Amino acid sequence: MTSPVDPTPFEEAWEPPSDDSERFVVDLAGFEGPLDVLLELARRQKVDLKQISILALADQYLAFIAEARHVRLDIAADYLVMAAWLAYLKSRLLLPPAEREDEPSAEAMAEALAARLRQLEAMREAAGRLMALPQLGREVFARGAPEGVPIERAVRFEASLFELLSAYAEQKRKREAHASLRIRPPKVITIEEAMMRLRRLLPEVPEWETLWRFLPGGLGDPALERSAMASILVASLELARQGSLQLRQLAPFGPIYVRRWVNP
Amino acid sequence: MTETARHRRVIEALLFAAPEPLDEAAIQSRLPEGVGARDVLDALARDYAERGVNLVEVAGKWQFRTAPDIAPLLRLEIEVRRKPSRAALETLAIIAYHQPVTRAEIEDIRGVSVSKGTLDLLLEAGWIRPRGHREAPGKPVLWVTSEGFLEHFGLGALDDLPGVAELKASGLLEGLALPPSLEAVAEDGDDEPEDEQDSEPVRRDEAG
Amino acid sequence: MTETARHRRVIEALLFAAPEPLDEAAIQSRLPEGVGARDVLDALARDYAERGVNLVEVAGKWQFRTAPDIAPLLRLEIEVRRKPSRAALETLAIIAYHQPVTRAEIEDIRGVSVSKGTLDLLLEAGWIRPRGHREAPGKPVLWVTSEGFLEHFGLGALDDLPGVAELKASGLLEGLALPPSLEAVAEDGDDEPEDEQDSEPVRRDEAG
Repeated sequence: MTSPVDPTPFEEAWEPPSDDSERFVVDLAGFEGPLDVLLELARRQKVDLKQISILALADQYLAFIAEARHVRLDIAADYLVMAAWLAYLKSRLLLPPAEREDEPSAEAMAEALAARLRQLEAMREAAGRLMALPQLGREVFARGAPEGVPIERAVRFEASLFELLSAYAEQKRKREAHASLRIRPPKVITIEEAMMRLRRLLPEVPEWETLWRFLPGGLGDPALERSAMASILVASLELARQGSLQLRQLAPFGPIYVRRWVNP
Repeated sequence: MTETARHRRVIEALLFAAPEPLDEAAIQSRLPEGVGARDVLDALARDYAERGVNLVEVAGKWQFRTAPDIAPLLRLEIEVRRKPSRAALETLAIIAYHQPVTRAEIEDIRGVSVSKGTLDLLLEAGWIRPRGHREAPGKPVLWVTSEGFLEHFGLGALDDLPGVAELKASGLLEGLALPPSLEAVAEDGDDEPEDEQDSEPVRRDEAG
Repeated sequence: MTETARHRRVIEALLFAAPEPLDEAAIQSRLPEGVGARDVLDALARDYAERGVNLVEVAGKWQFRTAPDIAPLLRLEIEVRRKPSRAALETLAIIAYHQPVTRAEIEDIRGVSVSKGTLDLLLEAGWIRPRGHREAPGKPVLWVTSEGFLEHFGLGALDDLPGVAELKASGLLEGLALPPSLEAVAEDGDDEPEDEQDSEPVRRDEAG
């Protein structure tokens, strides 16, 4: 037998996959793939697939492919892959079993192939039986001109408790969102408050004292503290203008000193 | 089976499957010579005389038709499940929590007008019912939830509705977080109710 | 006329008039309480068993259809439809008997790639539909037969597929037999005949 596993023709036979995948399928004179060929060969043996000799089948397949390649070289790769596999299986079946653990035994491989063939054959028969059923529009017919039946829809409303509660919560939330908002007046120390504080404390301060000592203590909030500083400065300027106190600063950005008005 | 019965079966099937009424000539063409179409048709018409379907001749053509006395009974009921609209659910929730409550009161709470369709839908669903009138000008109807409401939502009693505190605890009622410089002003109530976009909740549902 | 005959007439008319097969629930909705739809349907099916039109159960629903044995006499009326290809028929059978099944699994059984056209044809005929994905790399689509398949082939349910019980009993529908492992050849090293792609014919289709 000429070796069908000669690598060179395989490369010739290899075609890149194309969009038209049917082309690979119907290549071999109407056969649909290597399993189809094997099944047909098995059928010619006229024995039950359960008793089929895979060895004989392999021989027939290899011969069949070899012949097919005489006719045309561009045999679809599927068929050649199967040929290679069968040649390999055949050699394993004929040679004494090698000690190999990484691979199923030759008998198991042969049985797997036989099982595949049985499975395909079963589906083929099933397809036949399916098509033998009377089909609607071919063998049997439904009424040609049905009058039709008016359909009434009874609506049944459904909602979960969760949806109900969410709806309630949502509308409450919506109302809050829709409510008008107003800007909260910021907390500040007013200039009036600062002036009152300075007036109250100044009589007890005859000598120069830093202005910041008149800040109210324990304000905490830095924003409030800043407003107190601003107000006390403005208040001190106002009181100086009125002649109630004197101010002095020894250097730019230096501390500001204050004392009760003393006639020079 | 007799020859006659066999012919009858074929013509029966033919008339049944035909998309249009068939005239005698068409039927005769399916019968062997010597068998009269008229005889077969008459026999078939007799077979079907008492049934729910009759074989009738109209304008010289033959066809099966449902018996005229049954026609009014021919309809199918199909149950369609549908979700109530958002507006309907909100209205239902307000009735559940504030009952008994008038429509005007529901509108006050929702801040939008409540369409008649919304209340109709809730009535149809069997979740609310009217119960008496408020002693006020116009004697407005008071709405309460029905037995059907408790059943549908799996509540033993109205007390089983979670309270507002529970809703808050479950996170359902979390208000909007306002910045500290802003505060909500309590509404005096009669802000003009914006016209409800969802005044036809049922329609909306169908569109969806 | 007895009550029973009356019910039978209504259901008979309903089934005649309906353009689609009707399920038992629809039929039950037209019967008073205490009258079982199944009983009425069984009685009707018996009435029509010998006639040119039969009452049959397809896809769990009920419909009047012409008797299959009359087919040769009705054939003239048929518009000739193209018979599906062998590939399409085998693919359909594999989906019907092995469902749910992925395209790769169909290819494993047939030993050739399944062209997109084949599945498209079956989809277009309304005989198959995708249903979910196999939890496997690539999440391949799972194919099952549709109601239209049962209706077209006059099957009441999937259990009525011809020979399905025997096939199940023989184990031919259980898990797929392993395809011959082609890597075994490649592993041998010295005469590596095929390209990487060749060893997985399943892939080829997807590449195209």
